Amino acid sequence: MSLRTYYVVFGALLALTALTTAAAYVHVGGIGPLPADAIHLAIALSIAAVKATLVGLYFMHIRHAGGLTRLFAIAAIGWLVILMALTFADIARR
Amino acid sequence: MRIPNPILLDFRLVPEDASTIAARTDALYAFLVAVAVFFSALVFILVTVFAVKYRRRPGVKAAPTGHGHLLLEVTWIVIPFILVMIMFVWGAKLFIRIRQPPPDAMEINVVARQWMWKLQHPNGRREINELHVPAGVPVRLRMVSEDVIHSFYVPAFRLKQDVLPGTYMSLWFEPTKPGEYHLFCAEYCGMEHAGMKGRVVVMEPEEYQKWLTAGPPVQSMADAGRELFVTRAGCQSCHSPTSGGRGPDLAGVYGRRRELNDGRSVLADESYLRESILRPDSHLLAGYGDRSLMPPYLGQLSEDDVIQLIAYIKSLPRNGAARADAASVRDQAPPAPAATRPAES
Amino acid sequence: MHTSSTLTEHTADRGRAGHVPGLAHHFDDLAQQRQAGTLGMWAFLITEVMFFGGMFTAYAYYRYRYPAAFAAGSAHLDVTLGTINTAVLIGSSLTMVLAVHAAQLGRNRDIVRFFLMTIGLGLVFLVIKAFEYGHKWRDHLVPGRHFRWHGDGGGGPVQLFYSLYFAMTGMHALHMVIGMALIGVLAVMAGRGRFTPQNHNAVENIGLYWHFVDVIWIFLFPLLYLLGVHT
Amino acid sequence: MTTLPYSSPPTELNYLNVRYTLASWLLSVDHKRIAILYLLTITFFFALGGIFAVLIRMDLATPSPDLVTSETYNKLFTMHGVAMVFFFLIPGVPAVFGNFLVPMMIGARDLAFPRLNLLSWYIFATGGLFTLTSMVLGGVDTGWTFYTPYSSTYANTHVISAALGIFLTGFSSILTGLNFLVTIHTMRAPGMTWFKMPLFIWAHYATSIIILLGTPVVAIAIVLVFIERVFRIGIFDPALGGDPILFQHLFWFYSHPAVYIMILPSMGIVSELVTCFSRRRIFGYKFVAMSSVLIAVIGFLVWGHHMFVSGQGMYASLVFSYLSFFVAIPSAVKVFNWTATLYKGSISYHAPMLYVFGFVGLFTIGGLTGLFLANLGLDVHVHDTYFVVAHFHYIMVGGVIMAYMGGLHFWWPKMTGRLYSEGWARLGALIIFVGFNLTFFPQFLLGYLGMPRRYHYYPEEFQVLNVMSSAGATILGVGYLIPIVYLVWSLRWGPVAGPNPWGAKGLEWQTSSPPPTENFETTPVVTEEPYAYEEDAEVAVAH
Ligand code: HEA
Ligand code: HEA
Ligand code: HEC
Ligand code: CUA
Ligand SMILES: [Cu+2]
Repeated sequence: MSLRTYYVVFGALLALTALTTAAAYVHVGGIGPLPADAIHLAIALSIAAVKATLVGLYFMHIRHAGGLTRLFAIAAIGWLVILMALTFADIARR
Repeated sequence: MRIPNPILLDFRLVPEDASTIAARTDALYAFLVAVAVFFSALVFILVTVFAVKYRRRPGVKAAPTGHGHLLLEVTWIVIPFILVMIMFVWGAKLFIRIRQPPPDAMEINVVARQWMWKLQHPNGRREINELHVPAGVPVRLRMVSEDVIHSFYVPAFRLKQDVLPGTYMSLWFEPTKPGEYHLFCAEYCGMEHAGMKGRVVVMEPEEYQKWLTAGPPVQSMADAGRELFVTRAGCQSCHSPTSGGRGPDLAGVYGRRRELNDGRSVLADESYLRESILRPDSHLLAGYGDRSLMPPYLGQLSEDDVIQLIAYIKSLPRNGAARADAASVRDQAPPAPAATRPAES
Repeated sequence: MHTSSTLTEHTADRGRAGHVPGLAHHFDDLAQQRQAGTLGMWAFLITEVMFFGGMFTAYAYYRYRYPAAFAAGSAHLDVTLGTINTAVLIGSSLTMVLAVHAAQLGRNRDIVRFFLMTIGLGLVFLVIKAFEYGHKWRDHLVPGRHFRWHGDGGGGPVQLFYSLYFAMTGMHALHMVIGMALIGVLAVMAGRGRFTPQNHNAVENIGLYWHFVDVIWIFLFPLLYLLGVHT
Repeated sequence: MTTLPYSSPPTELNYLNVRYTLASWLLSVDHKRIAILYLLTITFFFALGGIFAVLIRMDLATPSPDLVTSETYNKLFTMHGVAMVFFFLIPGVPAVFGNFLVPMMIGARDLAFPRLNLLSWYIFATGGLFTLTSMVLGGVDTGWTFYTPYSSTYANTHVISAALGIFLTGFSSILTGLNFLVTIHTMRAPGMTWFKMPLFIWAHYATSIIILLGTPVVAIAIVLVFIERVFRIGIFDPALGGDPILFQHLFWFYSHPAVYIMILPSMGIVSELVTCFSRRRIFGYKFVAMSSVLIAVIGFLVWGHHMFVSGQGMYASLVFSYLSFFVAIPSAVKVFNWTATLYKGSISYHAPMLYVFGFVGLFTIGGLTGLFLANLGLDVHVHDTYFVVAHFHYIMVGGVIMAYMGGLHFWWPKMTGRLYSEGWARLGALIIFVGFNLTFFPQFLLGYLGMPRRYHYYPEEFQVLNVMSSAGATILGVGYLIPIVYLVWSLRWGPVAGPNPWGAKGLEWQTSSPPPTENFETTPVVTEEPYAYEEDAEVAVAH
């Protein structure tokens, strides 16, 4: 991967950091049944996910890695989802 | 209870059956035993027969396996699958029944601690490691622990429920047969876990009534709660029509949906009341600002106290108007809370 | 939790291998050895995801249950320092990826340079973190007997927030310290000219590790710091 | 059975006789030597756990608390569970047979990361020492499940060092799993495609997945308990609004899949043995292989079945129960395929095969009673009673240890170069089988009658069954001593085994016994499917 890509990704990451901090200060109202908190959380997590994806794809070279590496990365996320989803199946509906 | 008797004639395979659930559990058990025996026997017999019939003999070669047999594979996937689905549905139905107390159940409070059970009947009568209940009447236990996790277990009822610190757990049953049954603590809770046992005494309803009122007169739970409310705990100073509406009127709160200031709405059940008393900030009522005026009572009140306060709050008439003193001052409530409590009606 | 073995496995076995320098005896060729190394590192990162995942689950649960307390607790964190630290860590990821790039070209001098920059930025991060911890201690926000809370949300659940804050950032910091130590070791090896375009697995693996630590922070930052600012 | 006279030790250089110094063992990166290190360590913990078990059973022979105090009793079952689960059964098959055989079966010279492998043994030993320390200092009494708030706040025994020990073995287990995963992916011999791999390898592959994805979660759960206890920082503390059930979720997220860490490798053993001793290709290879992977995956979705009465929500309990039943299907597939493999085979009754018979029968009973527990309505009654104790001993002792013993006998000639005494071995297997059933079958009845587990003393009506169980345990204990004696004996006086005493087909049998350090003189090339027994003209077996 070229050096330029690295610098571009770096810039994007910094910009996103600024964006996420700024977004936290913006006052949003609730949308429908969603309270403002949830909206902030959704924004913050989406930005974080984009950042993590950038780091993964370009800095960790998943973009150019084999299928197995991708499978591993997906498995990690998938199992985290299992852990959280089934735990919440309990606590959200006690 | 049976006299312990090591003679095989007395050998029982299931415990006594003394609740409306027990026979259902036993029926399910019988079904599962049948499935288990069938499959174990199948596997045992096949293995034995093959092992004998196809034992190694000089000059006799094994027949080739070939490449499997799809139909067989499907068969032994599908048949167990059907069976387990039956098991699931049956078990789930029973479980849902176990988890849904009839609305008219009589309530008894259970406080567990290392290593004893403290029980209290609505009329205030207390007992330790013994529970007297009438036959034929549904009973709901409201249980909480003062320390670690315990578990309330009555084999003759086929019922058990863990008792946690910090939250109310409930368990209901309807005893069917007068008698004495084991009460065990089934969750390991420290040194004398094995000693944390007692008896459940199921009595004919009339006898139970007699038993209830026997002994020294006691204050009912709600009365004890009122006393606490007014005097020692000092709730009255805010939660009373005369306190200028510093705190909400508690009459009829139980069983209603409450609007919280973070936008959620929750059902005011016993756990909610408990949290509201011990940790008012954990669900703040809408319209009362960002911080509760109410002091947290965590550490000030014992689990017993809280249970009595709740009994009192629950005893307040649901309709505020029914309480003469409350009704007269109802509109004096501060406008802010009233305006932001749309769910109350 | 980490060992240098993962990283130096192949390289350290040199000498025993027949003709190919840097090839361990039990591998057929460098490609196989490299594939194994990369795969091993990714497998290890999976375990790391699950390790932090347990804490993220606890966080999600308690936040769901005590939103007000979590917002109140979070409001006492320093967003400015948090943002600066995020930038610092992203910067260290950049220098790390440049080190890996240098390794791919076999430029050992550059590897050393970028490694030192990475360690430097890591240190900056930790120093800032230490200041933040110090403030928390001063403000009685370190959970335990010392803890005092006079704000909103209720003392208990706010303490839960801080318990998780310290557990998560502490575990993250520990990972950084270990990472920096390993980078130090590899920097020495690079200083001796050990890496070639064919054989620089260890550098790539430490890179993966470091980026992973960065990714964890990318999630920690909004979840811990930004949750309280808009309330 | 022919008994050869004392024969001189093999003269070629092998992994055992290359060097004799202690350092050459303790610093060895040879997977075979590390396997032996593990074998010795876990045997020690098995004996330790067994001694605790014997004490438990002695105490329970009478209803009254007579042999030991309640506090000691609680420590006994805790340390029994901890030693057996974390220091014997979880490392058990993978760290001994997996370490020894995974590289050989796929035709590799070693595991991918030999030093990491040695490190994992050191971490394991260190973890063991921590746990032993806590035992020597006075023991732990939390139960092997470490439920909070008892473990974090109320217990005043040595929880901290025990927890640290378990954390460390978890880490060691992760390194082992990682090593297997990478090795299986990258180091298979030419021609060994995925579906030409022995089922033992599939089993270890699936096990590695579980180890990697599950262990870190219990590690963090333990770390959190640890800091809660040491620094009084509450994370599960109900006084602060924390939830003890969260700990249970994190614990069982690992510890349920962990039961498959124990059973899958031993299922792998059974697949190897059942084919060899019935001289037949495995029936339904792909189904058996895939069922391992399926068990590993579905195994992660069912942990809440340990929490039906814990206060877990009803909705979640329904989901967990439903999913639990799905695990039964791939297990059923395995059992039926093994049975079908016997059909029209040429079956011999060597000791390893006797253990296989034991495994299949006892695992079936253990597994089927697992369905009783997965059943919501019924579990309310039998949860935390001896029914559960019987269930898991049927699987772990009747299943896993049977397969472990089978594997030990099967690969003993490969590992040591010597044959054990077949007659004694059959006798031992028989005694173990009888003793086992006598010990644990009565516990099913006890459980349904309502006897809670972890009880130091109990109402008198439970005595008859308890006495039976204690009597059985004595027989079982003797049964385990017999193999120790004749196996050790065989090391010196056993006949020389030769490379392939069983006429078995795996790659591990194509090299000398004991194998040379590099396993194979030349990298083998695989052309056949595994278990190609049917091509053999005539069977030639040593005994
Ligand atoms: C190696 C260990 C091991 C294994 C493999 C299993 C396998 C299974 N276990 Fe077990 N279990 C434990 C070890 C194990 N368990 C331990 C240690 C505990 C107690 C922990 C503690 O609290 O201390 C426990 C507790 C436990 C509980 C909690 C009980 C309670 O505390 O209330 C439950 C509940 O669902 C359960 C279920 C199952 C099921 C459904 C399987 C299934 O995987 C079984 C599948 C197998 C079969 C079904 C048999 C083969 C099938 C056939 C022959 C075909 C016929 C099949 C059908 C009709 C379907 N187990
Ligand atoms: C791998 C797992 C494993 C194994 C193999 C065993 C083996 C045995 N277990 Fe264990 N058991 C557990 C895992 C295991 N157990 C777990 C997880 C618990 C739950 C703990 C808890 O509640 O927290 C438990 C609990 C448990 C209980 C319940 C205690 C209670 O709830 O109060 C009982 C009671 O009978 C019991 C009995 C036995 C017996 C008789 C054996 C026998 O099979 C043991 C036979 C072995 C021997 C008798 C040793 C043989 C001798 C040697 C090897 C030689 C030694 C000598 C030298 C050379 C020095 N076990
Ligand atoms: C200093 C004043 C004060 C005292 C003393 C006080 N409360 Fe409160 N209480 C409040 C206020 C204000 C609220 C509403 C804000 C909130 O939800 O915390 C409240 C709310 C409640 C609620 C939730 C009611 C609802 O409508 O959902 C309950 C239940 C309650 N209090 C019970 C008690 C009990 C029992 C005591 C005594 C042990 C007590 N309070 C003492 C001020 C007080
Ligand atoms: Cu209380 Cu066990
Ligand atoms: Cu389980």
